[in-house]
Amino acid sequence: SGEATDKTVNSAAGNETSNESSASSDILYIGMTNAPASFNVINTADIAGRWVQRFMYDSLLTMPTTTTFEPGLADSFETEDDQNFTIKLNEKAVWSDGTPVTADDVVFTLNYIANPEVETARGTNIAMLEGTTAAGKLEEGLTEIPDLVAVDDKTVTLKTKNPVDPAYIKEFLGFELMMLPKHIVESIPAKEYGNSDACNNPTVTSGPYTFVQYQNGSYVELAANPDYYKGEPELKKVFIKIMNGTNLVTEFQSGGIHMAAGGGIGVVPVQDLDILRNDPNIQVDANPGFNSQFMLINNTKYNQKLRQALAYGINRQLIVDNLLKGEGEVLSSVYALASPYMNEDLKPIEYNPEKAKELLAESGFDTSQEIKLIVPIGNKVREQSANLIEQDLEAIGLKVTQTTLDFPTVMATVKTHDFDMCLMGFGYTVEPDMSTYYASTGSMNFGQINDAHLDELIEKGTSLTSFEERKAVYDEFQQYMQDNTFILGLYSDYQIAAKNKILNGGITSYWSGSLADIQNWNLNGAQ
Amino acid sequence: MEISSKLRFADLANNHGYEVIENINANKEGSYFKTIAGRFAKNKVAMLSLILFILLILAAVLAPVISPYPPNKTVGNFEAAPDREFRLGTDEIGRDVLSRLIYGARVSLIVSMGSVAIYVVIGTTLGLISGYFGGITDAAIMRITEVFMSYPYFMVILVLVSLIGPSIWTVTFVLGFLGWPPLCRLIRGQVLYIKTIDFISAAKATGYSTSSILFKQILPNVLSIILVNATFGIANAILTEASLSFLGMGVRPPAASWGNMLANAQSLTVLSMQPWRWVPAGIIILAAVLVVNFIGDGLRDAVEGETK
Amino acid sequence: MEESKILEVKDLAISFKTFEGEVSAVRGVTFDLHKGETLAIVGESGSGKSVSTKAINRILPKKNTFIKSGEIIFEDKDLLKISEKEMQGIRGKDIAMIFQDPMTSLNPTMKIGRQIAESIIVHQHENKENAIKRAVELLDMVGIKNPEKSSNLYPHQFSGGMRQRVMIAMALACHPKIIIADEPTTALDVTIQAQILDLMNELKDKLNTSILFITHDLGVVAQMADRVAVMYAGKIVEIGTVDEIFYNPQHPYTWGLLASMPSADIEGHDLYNINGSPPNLLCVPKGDPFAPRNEYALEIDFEEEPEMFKVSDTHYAATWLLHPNAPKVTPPIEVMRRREKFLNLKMKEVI
Amino acid sequence: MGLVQNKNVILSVRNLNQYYNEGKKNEVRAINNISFDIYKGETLGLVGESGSGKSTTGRAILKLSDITSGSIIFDGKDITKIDGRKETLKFRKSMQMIFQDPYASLNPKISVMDIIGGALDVHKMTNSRKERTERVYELLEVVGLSKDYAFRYPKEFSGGQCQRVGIARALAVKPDFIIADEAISALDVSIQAQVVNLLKSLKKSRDLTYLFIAHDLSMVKYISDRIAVMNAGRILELAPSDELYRMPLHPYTESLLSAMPTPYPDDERSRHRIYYDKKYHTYDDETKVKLNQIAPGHYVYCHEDEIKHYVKKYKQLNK
Amino acid sequence: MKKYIIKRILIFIPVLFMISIGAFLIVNLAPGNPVDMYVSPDMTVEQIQATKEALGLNDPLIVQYAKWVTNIMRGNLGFSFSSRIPVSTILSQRVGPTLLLMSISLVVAYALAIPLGILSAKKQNSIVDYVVTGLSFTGISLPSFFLGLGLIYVFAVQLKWLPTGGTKLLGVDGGIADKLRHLILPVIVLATQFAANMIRYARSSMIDVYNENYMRTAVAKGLKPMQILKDHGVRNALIPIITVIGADIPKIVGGAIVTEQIFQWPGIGSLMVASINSRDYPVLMAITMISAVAVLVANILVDIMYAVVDPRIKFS
Ligand SMILES: Nc1ncnc2c1ncn2[C@@H]1O[C@H](COP(=O)(O)OP(=O)(O)OP(=O)(O)O)[C@@H](O)[C@H]1O
Ligand SMILES: Nc1ncnc2c1ncn2[C@@H]1O[C@H](COP(=O)(O)OP(=O)(O)OP(=O)(O)O)[C@@H](O)[C@H]1O
Ligand SMILES: [Mg+2]
Ligand SMILES: [Mg+2]
Ligand code: NI
Repeated sequence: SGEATDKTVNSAAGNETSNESSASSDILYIGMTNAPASFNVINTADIAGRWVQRFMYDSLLTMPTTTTFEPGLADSFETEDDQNFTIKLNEKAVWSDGTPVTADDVVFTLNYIANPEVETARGTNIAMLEGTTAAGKLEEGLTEIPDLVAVDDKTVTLKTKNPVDPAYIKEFLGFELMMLPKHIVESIPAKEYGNSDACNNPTVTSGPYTFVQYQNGSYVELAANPDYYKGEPELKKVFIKIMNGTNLVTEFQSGGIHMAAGGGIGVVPVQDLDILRNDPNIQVDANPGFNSQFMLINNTKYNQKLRQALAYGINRQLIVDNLLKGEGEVLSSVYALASPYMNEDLKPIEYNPEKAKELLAESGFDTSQEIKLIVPIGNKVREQSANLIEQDLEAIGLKVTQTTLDFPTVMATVKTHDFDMCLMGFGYTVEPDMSTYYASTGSMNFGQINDAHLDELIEKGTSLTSFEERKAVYDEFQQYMQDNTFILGLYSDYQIAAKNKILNGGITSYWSGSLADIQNWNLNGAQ
Repeated sequence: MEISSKLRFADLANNHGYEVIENINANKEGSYFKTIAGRFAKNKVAMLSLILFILLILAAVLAPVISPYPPNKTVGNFEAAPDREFRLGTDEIGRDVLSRLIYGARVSLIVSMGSVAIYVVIGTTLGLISGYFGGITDAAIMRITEVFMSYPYFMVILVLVSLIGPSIWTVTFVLGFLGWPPLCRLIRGQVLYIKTIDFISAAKATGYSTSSILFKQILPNVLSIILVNATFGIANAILTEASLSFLGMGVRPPAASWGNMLANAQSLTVLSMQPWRWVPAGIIILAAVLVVNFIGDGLRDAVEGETK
Repeated sequence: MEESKILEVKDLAISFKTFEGEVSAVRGVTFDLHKGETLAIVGESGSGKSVSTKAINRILPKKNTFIKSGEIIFEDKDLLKISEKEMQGIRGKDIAMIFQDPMTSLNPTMKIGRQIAESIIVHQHENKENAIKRAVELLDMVGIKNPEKSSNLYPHQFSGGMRQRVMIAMALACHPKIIIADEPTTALDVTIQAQILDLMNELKDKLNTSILFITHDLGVVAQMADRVAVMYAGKIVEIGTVDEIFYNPQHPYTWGLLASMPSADIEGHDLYNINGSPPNLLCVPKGDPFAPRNEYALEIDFEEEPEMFKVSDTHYAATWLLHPNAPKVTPPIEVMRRREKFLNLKMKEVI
Repeated sequence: MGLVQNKNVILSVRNLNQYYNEGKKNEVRAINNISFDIYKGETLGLVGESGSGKSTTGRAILKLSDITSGSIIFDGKDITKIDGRKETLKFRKSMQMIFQDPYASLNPKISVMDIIGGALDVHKMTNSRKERTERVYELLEVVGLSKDYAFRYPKEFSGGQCQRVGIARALAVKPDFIIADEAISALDVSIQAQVVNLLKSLKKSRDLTYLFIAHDLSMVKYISDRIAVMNAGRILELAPSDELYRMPLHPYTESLLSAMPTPYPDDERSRHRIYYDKKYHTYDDETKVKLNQIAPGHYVYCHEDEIKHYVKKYKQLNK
Repeated sequence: MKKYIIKRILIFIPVLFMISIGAFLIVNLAPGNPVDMYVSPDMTVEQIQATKEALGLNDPLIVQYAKWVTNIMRGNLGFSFSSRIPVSTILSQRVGPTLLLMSISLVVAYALAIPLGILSAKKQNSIVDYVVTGLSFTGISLPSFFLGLGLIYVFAVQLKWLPTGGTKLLGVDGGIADKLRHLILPVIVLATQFAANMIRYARSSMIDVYNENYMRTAVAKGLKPMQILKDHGVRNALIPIITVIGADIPKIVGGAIVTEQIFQWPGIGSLMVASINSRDYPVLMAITMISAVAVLVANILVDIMYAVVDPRIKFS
């Protein structure tokens, strides 16, 4: 369209590959493969939704890398005893309606989450605070969280049940929770917040961008917040377009998007990655990430020897080399590559079918039994890997049949433990505690792992507060996990960050924290 | 030529002229089916199609004998272009495309032919009944088609499969039992006016039972519509099977079908740079559908005595 | 007489391809039609009457029809050679046709009035309104009651006879030079039939229209025709003026036809009929196809088809019986009776 | 001649009405309160204006349409009460129709072999495929068609050939009663003669009964024992056939007969016709108008007051 | 006729009711639980229970259905499980694009297919016929994901003539021309599918009509081939064509799933897939009901069209 190209004339992006969409140099177009389910900051489980929320809502802290915290709404987040924390809020921080962000807002948000009436998915983020249950709800008889105090307009103090690793509370409470505007939310009945306009079409937010509109399933439109306390963002508008993986490639090539959302919600299909790599305008980075693929094993059916046999018997390197095109690594144990707690000394079990056969024989497993391998649909590489895994297992003498199922069905199946083996991907956090997945009581312990020593290690890991002490415990934990192969880590794919080179900014190595400096992003990058 | 000498009265009892005719009859005394087969054989396109179709079925049946490699095993490099060893190249995990194509015929042919056969039977029967009887019967059947046409297809399939369990027969039956409403309505539409033509009255007067009127008198007149619907149904079923397999019903993954071979190749890179991964499957589907279409046409022409 | 010829069919031969083989439906038909004359074609059913007349208008199914030979000269043009476009201008305007099967020959989804009006619009360049008005007049002319209302009905609401009249109205619409009427009155009762025949005669007298009239009703032939052609097995076996055919028939098949009709004194007895079945045109036997059914067949009939023998300037018949050396035969009584009448007629003329 | 000795009524129609589009603006009273009987073994000719309801009458008798009112008793049974496959089959076997339109009444997608063979199958009249084929050939020959045509389709036939297939189909099941709706009008005279002879001989040998609908009055006269004349949904006159020709009473009948063409060109040139004036059957008070007997077996549709007039006319003609 | 339509519309209600019961069962019988889709791994069992409670999933099915029906009667379609946005809001954003895309595709498809089918019938067994036949079979054998991807690759990526997807330019106002440019490729893909189907029906139906005697009558009248086709042929061939159209219209709801996804078209189809994947019952129910209404309306229209087109068919 003529009109659009006129606007291109002055723009730095005026090269022939960028067509109409990159017309204006202050509009950022992002491609995302998952549609955001909702903008409810206290009750969203989906990553896409939470990622979009970050544009609009601020958390107390930002987290540019896995180990560093920087000020967000909070200028500081201090403790002396690992139990009592003092949070000082930014003086300039205001809500987009002009009201200052105050200590009351913070206290309100935390209490709101703890309120039994309020439906939330974020209970766990405050469950370390005194006066809350394991689910993060107020203990019986309480009406608000004790020791959570707004000392003055811009200072909050709070206290945890036990001493905690500061990094843990900073990540969970400081970084993962986004703050709600009290003056807006308090007037809405607690049960109806999720359905309210204030939640779904948020107008009062504190982040770098304000919400303009969400066209369901199509795009989210955001506008720069001129009053942002870190300074008005350079990119005046952001459009987050929803598309499928293949379209990320075509949109990159046609100039329709500047970056892919990355992180599991905007990933360029690995088989098409070369197309982008060969495109001079596009920059593709691959970083270790937190998303990993596993094979769940039903521990009640398969003993340690057999599980180990699986580890030896599956040629995981082949999967990484061919299906992932080398864009990932074989997992040594359960921690993802990007985790600071990763046990660097632990090497993955090498592919060794002979060893596998030996172990299999030792395990006493009746190989005439049919093993049902459940494969959730939706991840092409994983589906293909299942075919290789099946061949490998048959090569060592097992009988495998695959069943592909859609995700809800897979969930229903693994929850009832009605499976033998199942491929599944997990996206971990920096915090190394994995009790939900592997503790015998964990809600996501689909493989029915029940090992006293493991429980003990998990327990120990959470009770410590310094990184070094914890790392030692978790190193052992990883070793133990590998030795027993309660679950078989297959591979961890690299986080692919793809962007047009004109974009200064974009996804960084720690994906969740990528938006920390979004106000400084611009489209004046090199061509 | 001596005309005059033959200007004598002939002996009519000795009918010279009829000998030749008797000869023609001798050829035709054969059964009705022979007649039709004979006519069909005269249609070159149809015959060629029939031969191809038989070859296709033979290939499916003899897959273990004729396919160069096991279909589900990694036997070569990943995504390798066709060469002497792998005539049609290999797929994303190094399986031989040709062998998969041959084995895929089994699934695709069973599913497509099976499901189309089922829904043609249901759709035709209900369509005939609906159009012919009219009134309440018609209304009731039409409402049922509406109900069937309203549900989200995949949802229904999901439920059915969770109830029956996945297998290629399930796909066949599910596609068969869900696919009939459009055909039913098409046939009903035709029957609505065919039944006003006098030959239906004539059939009634002859004493044909209602079912014979439906299946012996009206059916031949809606055959062309059924054929169109069925040939397209076959293409559809082959492709739908692929998406169903993705949902976990139908063929279990390593097994090949033409549809899932195509669906697996669904990527920009494959489309633009690895034609061997989708062109053969695409062509064989097209060929199968065309072949079925020409056989159908030929058969109809033979039954209806149409000459080309 | 030559110059008044409007249509000349020469040696027309047509076959159809079927699965059984080639059906030779018309095997060399030659006749001409003069301006203002009515030529009736009678003959065995299946003898190719409809096919040869359809050929004139070129409306045989393209798919399996082969015109093997022949010329159809209309106004100095060979209709078999001119372009389809030129033919369109002739159909309906110069040569109109009334089809044998009125039930299926009308478009079931178009109102009667419009179907008649259509050709008026095309050939006479009338506007729609006037054309419909004309159509209503025509309906009235062919004796349809309530023509105004009827023109708004659809064919299925009409009885067989009414549809036939619609077909007739349609053919008359553009005052064609030739009307080919293929059994136009078979579905009509005699009063309406008489009315229609009068109408056609009127038109013929007024506009000098020529009519090619196919019928099985010899009464109608007697009433309408100037000349008569008798067809058998794809050929014309006898042709002559109406009096010549009715009172001095020469071909044994014509004899059979005339004798087959119920007459006053026949009551209680079987009707005379020609034995045997008509020949199969799939494989026309050697010789005269009528021979096997012909009581008067000569030996040569089984070997050679007879040529057309001239009886008078206007009368020809294809039978070996007319060969000067052929034995003399006595036709059926009914024919003898007719011959007597013929002699009387001639006498009258002479006197 | 003409009167039937055996006076067994096989079909009795009483006060039959058949309306199309009943109650709507475009209501057509195709049959308007007609009554008549047909005796076993006789031929009743039905002539009349086209569109007068002849075919409709035939269809009603054959139970092809749901009649509006009235009763039709065939062989002692009310046909509307016929129910069940067995009874229906019996009824169908005993009554057949030859349809007026040879093309429309043949299924275009079925070969002649199966059109006729189908009828045989329905009534299980043959035991083997071979016998069936033989029988079809036989029937084709009976109606004057070459058996080589057996595998052809209706569109490959001329009108008359189609009509003959229709006749063969009706004859195939050996019915007792045949409704022949313009059965022979599409045939050439020699085949007409053949078919008529056949119908007649069947009538004699198998005691067949016919309702013979036709326009060709000479043929109707030849074949019928009695003739009914219809006009506008009513029977105007019903009489033994030679009587009707000799002594037509109703003016419509007179006009019909006067329009009957003869195969004598010279006569035709000098014929004069009687025109029928419609006012004869437009009566103000319909209740007093009905089919009245004027002489034994001779009925005329008229007003009570007109009876005298007709009786007088009858006597005059009967000299 | 009016009476007939009213009658049909009255039958609507019980039928919709039936459909809704069936749909409710199907939706609820599908394996998998919506709550699983809306919880994050770190939620505890109690939290999950609370979510379940909040969604009303703990009630017996009958109660859930009754609630749903009463809400529907009040015109309340409920809230989406996953986004908690009113279903009506979601639908209002999704129905428009779908209707636009589908209606244009159908019109384009029919505008091409019906003439082509008729042409193919007219020239039966000629080269033209074989080409058209071949095209239509290719159209049906070519899955839309391939066609779509191929078109994007050629026209958007290589030639850069057309946008890769979406309904319009974001951030700049491109006007109607821009919207049309965005429609071209998805319309081609969808129209191909519909047209491929229609061509065959139009052809077969037209062939039947060409064999009818009244077509011969029309020729004998001296009408031009076009006129014969238009006034005599097409109308009589319409019955199957109308039926096919009637069967196509309901596909507005679920017929464009793949196309919508390939072209980032925010329509009902992709919403349905997303809702199935997240077992979003209220949205699924709403979509089913929309699809049911589409089916019912299409069928009424078809039946009325039958009677309009063919006077022999009566309303009953
Ligand atoms: N489409 C066709 N295919 C094959 N044979 C045909 C076709 N049309 C006509 N015939 C054959 O051609 C011959 C002549 O048919 P035509 O219709 O001219 O007869 P006709 O003289 O008009 O007879 P009728 O008086 O019964 O109408 C018949 O034997 C018929 O079977
Ligand atoms: N389906 C119908 N709908 C409306 N009117 C009809 C219908 N069928 C027949 N009619 C009308 O009923 C009347 C009687 O028709 P019928 O066919 O019985 O006449 P017919 O006496 O057999 O005439 P013909 O000698 O011309 O065949 C006619 O006026 C006709 O228009
Ligand atoms: Mg004819
Ligand atoms: Mg009639
Ligand atoms: Ni996943």
